[in-house]
Amino acid sequence: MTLSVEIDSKMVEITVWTRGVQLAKEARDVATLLAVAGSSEGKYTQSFDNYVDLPDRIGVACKSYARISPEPIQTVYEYENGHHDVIVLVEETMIKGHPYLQDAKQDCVVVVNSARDPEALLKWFEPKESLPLVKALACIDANSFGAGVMLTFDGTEGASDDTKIGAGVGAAVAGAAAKASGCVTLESLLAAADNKKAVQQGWDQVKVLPFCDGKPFCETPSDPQELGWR
Amino acid sequence: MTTKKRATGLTAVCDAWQLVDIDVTASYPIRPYTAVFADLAKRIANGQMKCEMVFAEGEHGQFSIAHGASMAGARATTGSSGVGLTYAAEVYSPIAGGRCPIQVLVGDRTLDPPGDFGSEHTDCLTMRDNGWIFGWAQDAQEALDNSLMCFRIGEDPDIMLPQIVAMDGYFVTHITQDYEVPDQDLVDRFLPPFKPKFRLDVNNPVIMGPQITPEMGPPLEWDRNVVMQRAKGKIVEVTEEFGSVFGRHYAPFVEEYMTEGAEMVFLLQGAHAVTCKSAVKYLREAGYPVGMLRLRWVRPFPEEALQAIAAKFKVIGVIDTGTSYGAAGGGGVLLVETRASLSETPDKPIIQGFTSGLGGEVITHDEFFRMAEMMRKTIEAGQLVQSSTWVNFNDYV
Amino acid sequence: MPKKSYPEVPFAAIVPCPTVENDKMVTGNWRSLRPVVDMEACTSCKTCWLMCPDASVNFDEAEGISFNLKYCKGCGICSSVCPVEAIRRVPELDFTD
Amino acid sequence: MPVQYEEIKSVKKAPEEEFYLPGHRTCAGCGPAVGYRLIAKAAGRNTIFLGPTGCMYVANTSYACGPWKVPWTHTQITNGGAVASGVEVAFKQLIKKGKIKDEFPNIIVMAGDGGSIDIGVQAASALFYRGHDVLFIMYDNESYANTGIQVSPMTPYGGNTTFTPPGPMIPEGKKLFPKDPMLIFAGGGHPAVKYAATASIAYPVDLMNKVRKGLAFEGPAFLHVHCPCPKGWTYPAERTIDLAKLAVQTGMWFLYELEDGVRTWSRKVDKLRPVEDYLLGQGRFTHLEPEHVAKLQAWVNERAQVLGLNATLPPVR
Repeated sequence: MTLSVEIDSKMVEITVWTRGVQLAKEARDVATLLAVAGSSEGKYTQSFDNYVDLPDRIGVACKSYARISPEPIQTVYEYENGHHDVIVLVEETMIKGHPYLQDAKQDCVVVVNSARDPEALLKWFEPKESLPLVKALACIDANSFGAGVMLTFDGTEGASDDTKIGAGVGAAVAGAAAKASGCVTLESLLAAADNKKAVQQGWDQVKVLPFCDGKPFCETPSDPQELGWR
Repeated sequence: MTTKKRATGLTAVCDAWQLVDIDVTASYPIRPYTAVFADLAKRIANGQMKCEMVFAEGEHGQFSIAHGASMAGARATTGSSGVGLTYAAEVYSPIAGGRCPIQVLVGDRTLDPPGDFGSEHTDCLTMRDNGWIFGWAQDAQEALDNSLMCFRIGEDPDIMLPQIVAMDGYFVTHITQDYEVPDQDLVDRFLPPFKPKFRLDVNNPVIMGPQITPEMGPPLEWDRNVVMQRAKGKIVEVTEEFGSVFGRHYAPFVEEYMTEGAEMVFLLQGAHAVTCKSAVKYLREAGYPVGMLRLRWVRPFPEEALQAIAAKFKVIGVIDTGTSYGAAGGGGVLLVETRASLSETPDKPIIQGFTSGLGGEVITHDEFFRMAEMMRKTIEAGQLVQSSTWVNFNDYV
Repeated sequence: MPKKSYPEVPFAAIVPCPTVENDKMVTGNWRSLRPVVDMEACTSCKTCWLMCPDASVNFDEAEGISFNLKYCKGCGICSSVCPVEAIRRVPELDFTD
Repeated sequence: MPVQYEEIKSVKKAPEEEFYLPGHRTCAGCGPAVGYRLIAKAAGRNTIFLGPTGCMYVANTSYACGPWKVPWTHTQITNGGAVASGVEVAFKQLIKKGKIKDEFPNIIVMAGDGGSIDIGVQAASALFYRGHDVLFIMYDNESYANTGIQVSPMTPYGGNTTFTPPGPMIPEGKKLFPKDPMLIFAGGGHPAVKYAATASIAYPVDLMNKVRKGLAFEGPAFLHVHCPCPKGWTYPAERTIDLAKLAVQTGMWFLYELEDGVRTWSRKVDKLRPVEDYLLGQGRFTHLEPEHVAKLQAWVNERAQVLGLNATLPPVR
């Protein structure tokens, strides 16, 4: 038997996809920043690397997770996100050949670190049958904000991370993810990140392509908050 | 023609290994099991045995060499005692999980400190939970017979698990006893050649022991668990067949001695059962309604066999010749396992714990007498006077 | 919550060796830069073929060098060991396949 | 009498057949994977590999699969030498007894630096002492890489690992100098070892021939193979071969063979390049101060002299 209860029904699950080693720190930073920002807003949060993807290898797909909930989190030790509200791809080619839309929630938002137009990325979405779940695709060219990629083993394998959080491309990606999804406010994110300028740029310059029934709208609204997401 | 022989339990197991034509074995000296390899080396030197005896760099190496040999398709053995057995701790699980049916001879010994050569069951019992079939022999004959039975059980295609043939250090490893060495014909009839399910073979290449994902772990562990349970049936079958082939009949799991009309019984394993039987005879004459149960296997633990007979008795006095510091009940592993086995048995007897024979000391007749008197007091009180007693330390008679 | 399901795991997790490729670990989607060979410049020295950690550079006497994109992780070793710089690395999203 | 083996003459003449196939979870640009492929190629079909725990176990066999066309088994990181000994004696005995019809195979242990010279040293030494007909290969990526880059005895002086982070109190990161496995295993202390060599993935033909030579020798042989690790050493993946070559050019790696204790240099080196050329571009050395670089240079120069390399050495500044 099982109890028909909803567990963590209000929890927002953010899944950040990255390439092992090269961009692991940046993905972890995105998750950490969003969780820290959420905490400062009085919410309950968690963030961690997906243990099953470890040890990470250069180039392999890896995930970092953040969870933000207005209520205490019950599934503290469910070590993989199973219902993604926000899907972040820290490197643009992740969009090709990875099942990031699997287990996505209805009205999820996909955020990609790419200089390309969102429309140009649509054809790669995987798996295709999950497209109707997507509420918006957002692109941010985080690499162009002068935020250097941080290469460090700090924070891997459960160690503490004494390297600056949000000094690399992760800061701009987090800014873009926050704006496109509304999961945290700009103010709390700015307070959390080391490179505040990059957060601001990510927030300001994210290109959001809203979806309806699995197809993109023709026009991009000036303010993505109008999407009414949460 | 069986041959009658007078030698120690170590030589008896060496006889078994010769009869089953082991291919590879690995030696390392530690008292008291060492002499099996002195015997074996002589037999190799004089051409009696054709097997490769590798001088291992330690017990970890011994077990690993046997593991490698088994993966290559050889019938492989090794042996150890005391801290040697715990030094090899890492590789028990890989061997059992890799389903390599190697055989390990154990002449048990106390764990350090202090450096005590004496017999104790703690060393081997510390390693009990990895999926090895094992039990204690009470004498040289049973050591030889258990070795043969273990090969047959462990190498069965439905089982494929490693085995430990344990015997009490000094008592069985060093005191010569009369026993029979069976005929080669009979052994060949009883034990077919070892046929591994998979081996390292360039014509049928396989990958052994790959890394797995978390969800592959539970099914593999479930499998090991199922096989360990299945081994109980195999033990019954093989013990019976052993009796019909060799004419020596063992109880598959629990030997009963003078349990007819007994209200209280000692429950123990290994060599001390020999003295215990003698003590029981004297106690019976003195009017104590006492008998003895002897465990032949500790893994798999014969809970069903105990459950089937337990209700006959008012008290079972479990004698642990080993320690499990801080264990429930204040006794050793056998006490915990016996209580767990009988916890749901209707009309179960009171289960009383004794710790005795530590550090290689013999359990004397007098100690058995005192344990019997403590059990009598339990019957009289209708309940335990104390959960367990370290004989000579906190006796209450 | 659906009951957890477990895969069939073979005896002691022993699996047969692959014969051509290990298709249980396809790594082509690790690649962010794709190697592209300039056949004009290529001298067929086979250095890239021999140095590929993923055995994903194919060589054929008639066809010359080609890449096994099902497994190529895009590490770029082939490009860096090429003595005549005949192998370029092109962003993966520039390709439609 | 020199040992007979089929020599590989050039890159072009390298055997076509692959025994280390595409499809494994090693890093993009993994040096040990390059090594594995070359070694498997050279060894050929009649080969059994033993893989002590390390990257070349975990990354290659993720998950419940592996890239080898020939038999492979895991061993613990501790016991590659011991399990290989068991495999070897089993084959000899089973063949002698007629229980199997196999041709005696090439038995190769592919152990990392930890599984060879650190936690695996006891089993390896015992294998060499007992003279088993096994080729023990130490693929050296100079750290415990599988667990996320921790210091090993082979991590160079000054190497930054997660266990040797540089800081004001320990500016150089790793303070210790590495072990010398060639001396330990093949420096005369294991008389059964008649052949040992160092090799590098940057010199693939040399490496493959050393594999064949090691296998051709009766009894144990030892091969110490330098395999740069882009993750652990922190450099762009495409530079793996480049760095392996630089290591040889700077004397951070020496290429030689020991046959019956006699040293033969595998490449003629007239002049060593300064160690800086090797250190630059590796993230693990970026924190080093000139005094630390000088210490490394002095160490290289001393080793070159002790080993008898006849080459011009860079000045120690």
